[in-house]
Order: sequence, then structure tokens, then C-alpha cells
Amino acid sequence: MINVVFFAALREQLDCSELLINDDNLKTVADLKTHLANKNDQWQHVFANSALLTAVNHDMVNNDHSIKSGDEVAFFPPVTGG
Amino acid sequence: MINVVFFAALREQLDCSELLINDDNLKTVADLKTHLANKNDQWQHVFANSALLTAVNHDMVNNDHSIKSGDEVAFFPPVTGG
Amino acid sequence: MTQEISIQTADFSLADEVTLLEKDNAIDGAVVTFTGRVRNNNEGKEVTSLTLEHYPGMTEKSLAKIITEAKERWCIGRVKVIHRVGELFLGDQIVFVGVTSKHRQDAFAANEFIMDYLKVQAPFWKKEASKEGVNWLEAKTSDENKAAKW
Amino acid sequence: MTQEISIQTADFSLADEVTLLEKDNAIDGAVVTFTGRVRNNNEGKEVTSLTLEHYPGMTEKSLAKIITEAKERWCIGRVKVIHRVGELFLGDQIVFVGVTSKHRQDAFAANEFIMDYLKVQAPFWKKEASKEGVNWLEAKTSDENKAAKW
Repeated sequence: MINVVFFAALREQLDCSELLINDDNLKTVADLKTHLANKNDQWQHVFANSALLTAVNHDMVNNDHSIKSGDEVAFFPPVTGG
Repeated sequence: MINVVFFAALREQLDCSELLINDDNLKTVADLKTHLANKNDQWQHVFANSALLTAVNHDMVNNDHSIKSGDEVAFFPPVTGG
Repeated sequence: MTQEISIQTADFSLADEVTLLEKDNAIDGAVVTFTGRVRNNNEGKEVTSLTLEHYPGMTEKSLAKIITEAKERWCIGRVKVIHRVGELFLGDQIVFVGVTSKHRQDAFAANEFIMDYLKVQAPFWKKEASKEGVNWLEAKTSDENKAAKW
Repeated sequence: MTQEISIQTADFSLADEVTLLEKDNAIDGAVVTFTGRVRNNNEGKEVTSLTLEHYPGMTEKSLAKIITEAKERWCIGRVKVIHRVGELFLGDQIVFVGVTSKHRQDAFAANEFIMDYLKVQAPFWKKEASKEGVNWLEAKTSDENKAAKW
């Protein structure tokens, strides 16, 4: 089970803040993104954005980062704090 | 008439904070320094220090800066504020 | 020693934070602070308020990493980072970074480094309300460049 | 608008100074402050007090020049420089520089520039009292180098 969370503009575009994925075939962040993008056109559009950032267990990671059951994977737009 | 002032360690070494010089032959800072250094051995010693700074009318200047009657010429060690 | 990182909705007091940074700290002669506030103007729009969202847990972790890196790069004493979240209005304080050091250039560099990295790595997002409506701010390339220079 | 430069024997309040820098100033989102205090230790000596002498008239003129140059180099809003003179003790505040700007890097750079130039151009001298006696501080080559880098 992977816990997927979304923030800021991304959360609003998807109208979703959190979902659980149970699919042992998803080995990397890239796999998960492809899986989510296949939900529908809106998700496809959002995940086509190359500026999208990913964090696994609170650390920023790249698309080839491995994921496993129990991980929290976050997707969000470039940060704008400070 | 030139008003000469001394600060900090320099003032203490010379035991003098201010003096008036009335000598139309002193055309530059260098002339004035030579004149002052000739007072005695202690003044000679103090004015031999190349780190000595000079300000004329509150602006830092070099040895070849011109001086004229009415000027305030200050001599002091490198500054240590802040 | 107080916490180095605070994410809070409440306002903060610059004076209180500096007092804490200096308390029982006779070895550090330099204190550099940065305070960021809500400006009335951003790229020509009249801003009325900002709403700040963050990613609890990751925020603290990313700021702790940035502080650790600053301590590895410079000889600094104490550090405090405060970032507010929620709705903020014109003139409100958003962020505070305070750094003490023996020699001033360490506190200057570490403070600017922390702000530059916070801007591109800490998971905060600003939603801006202006007369033209409400919209999420876009990240700036210039901020990426500032962080990359260190 | 208050005076940008103050040479004083009295202490100052960081909070009051920052409040003045921010007052009716909705366009500047960034405030950077530097505060320098008397440390308990300088090159291995246990310092008990400092006495600061300055050259009235030239001090103000040299600081005004430094501030003007900072304003020419960076896009900054308000500036305040306070330097205390007279006898100061352990932990006492010596110097304050506050700079506001729209974009943070201007305030950071201008503030450090002002401090670096103050250190080598403003006519202040420190006499240090420690257990080893009283002596005038020597200027540091490192300070010359810091000013030269701008």
C-alpha cells in the first residue's frame, strides 16, 4: 500500500488531496506517475507537466527512485515559500 | 592657518589632540607630515609609520593631496570600528 | 536551547527571537536577521492577501537539512527559522531567519544560503489574492539560479 | 523619514529600528539586519570592555558616502546605520545596520557591503580592556580584503 498525497495547485487541479494505491507492479516513481496519469484526461494533463516535483518519505526524489509498500509519495508544483 | 587633529593611538603617542600650523610653504599633506616629523624623535617615529591615514576636511586623502589655509587635516591609525 | 525550526500560524517577534539567539551566547559577536513580509505589489498586481500551504513533516525535515548544510559550510553559532502558514495580509511577517556567528561574513552567508535554499526546497506554496482574483504563485527561475550559485 | 545615520552613546532597540524601517513601507518585502556586539573573546584574550572613539563630522560624512554607494549599486529602500561610541561592556550592542528591499538579495548584499566598508573607512577606533591590560585594537588585513572584494 502506497500513500499518495498532493499539494497546492496540483491538489486543486486533481480535486484530490490523498489516495491509497495497492499495486505491487509499481516499482518506481515513474511507474506510479504513469499509473496515475492513466486515470483520465485531467490526470494525464497534470502528470505531463515536467515541472512537477516528487518527494518520497519527505525527501525530494527523481523519477527513477524506487517505491515500496508503506511509502508516502507526494506530488506538488515547484515550491514558492519564503 | 591649518588645523591639525590626531586620533586614537596616534593622539596618545603624540600626547596631542590638536594643533594649529601657520606656514604657507606647506602645499601638500606630505609637506605637512615632514614638517610635523621634524618636531622631535617621537614625532619622527610616529610619522614614519606608513599605515598612518590622513583626512582633509573629512575625506580620506593621499600624501600628494594639496592643503590650504582653513583646512582641517586629521591623522589617525587604520580604523577599527564595527 | 530552543527549537531551531518553527512552522506556525501565529505572528512572531523579531526582538524576542534575537534575544533568544543572543542569550547566554557571549562568544558570537554578529547577528544577521532576515525578515520577509507580504508586499503590496507582486509583478504589477495589487496584492491583498496570501495563503500559505505547506507539507507538514517534510517542511521541518527539509529545513533541518538546509540548516545542517549551513553549519557544515560556515562557522556559525545559533540558527532560528520561522515560517508562517495560513492566511496573511499586507505587511504581515511571513518568514524569519536569524543566524549568529563570531565573524560577520559567516552569519551573512549562512543566512542568505538558508533563505535561498528555503525558497527552492522547502515545501511551501503561496496562493495570492489580488483584485484580479486568486491564483497560486509560480516559482521563479531566478530563485533556482540563486540557490545554484552556492 | 528619520535620520539614516546615528552615532550615539545610548543603546538602541533592534525592534524599534526595524519598526521604523518597515513603517509606511508596503513595497519592501525584505528586511536584513546586522547587529554587532562586544564578544568575550578576541584573539584569545578575555575582553572585559571596549572604548570606542570616533572623529565627529568625518564619521557621519563617511557613512553617508557608503550608504550612497550602496544605493547606487543595489535596488534598496530604507537604510539605517547606528554606531555606538564610549565605553561598552560584554554583550553590549555596538553597531546596527538595517536595509529594506523588494528583493532579498539586494538587502543582503547592501547590508554586508555597508558593514565591510564601515570597517575600513569610517573613523572609529576601539580600545580593548582585558586582563592583560588596555590596548588599541589593530586593524585586520582580512577586513581590507573583504571591502576590496566588492
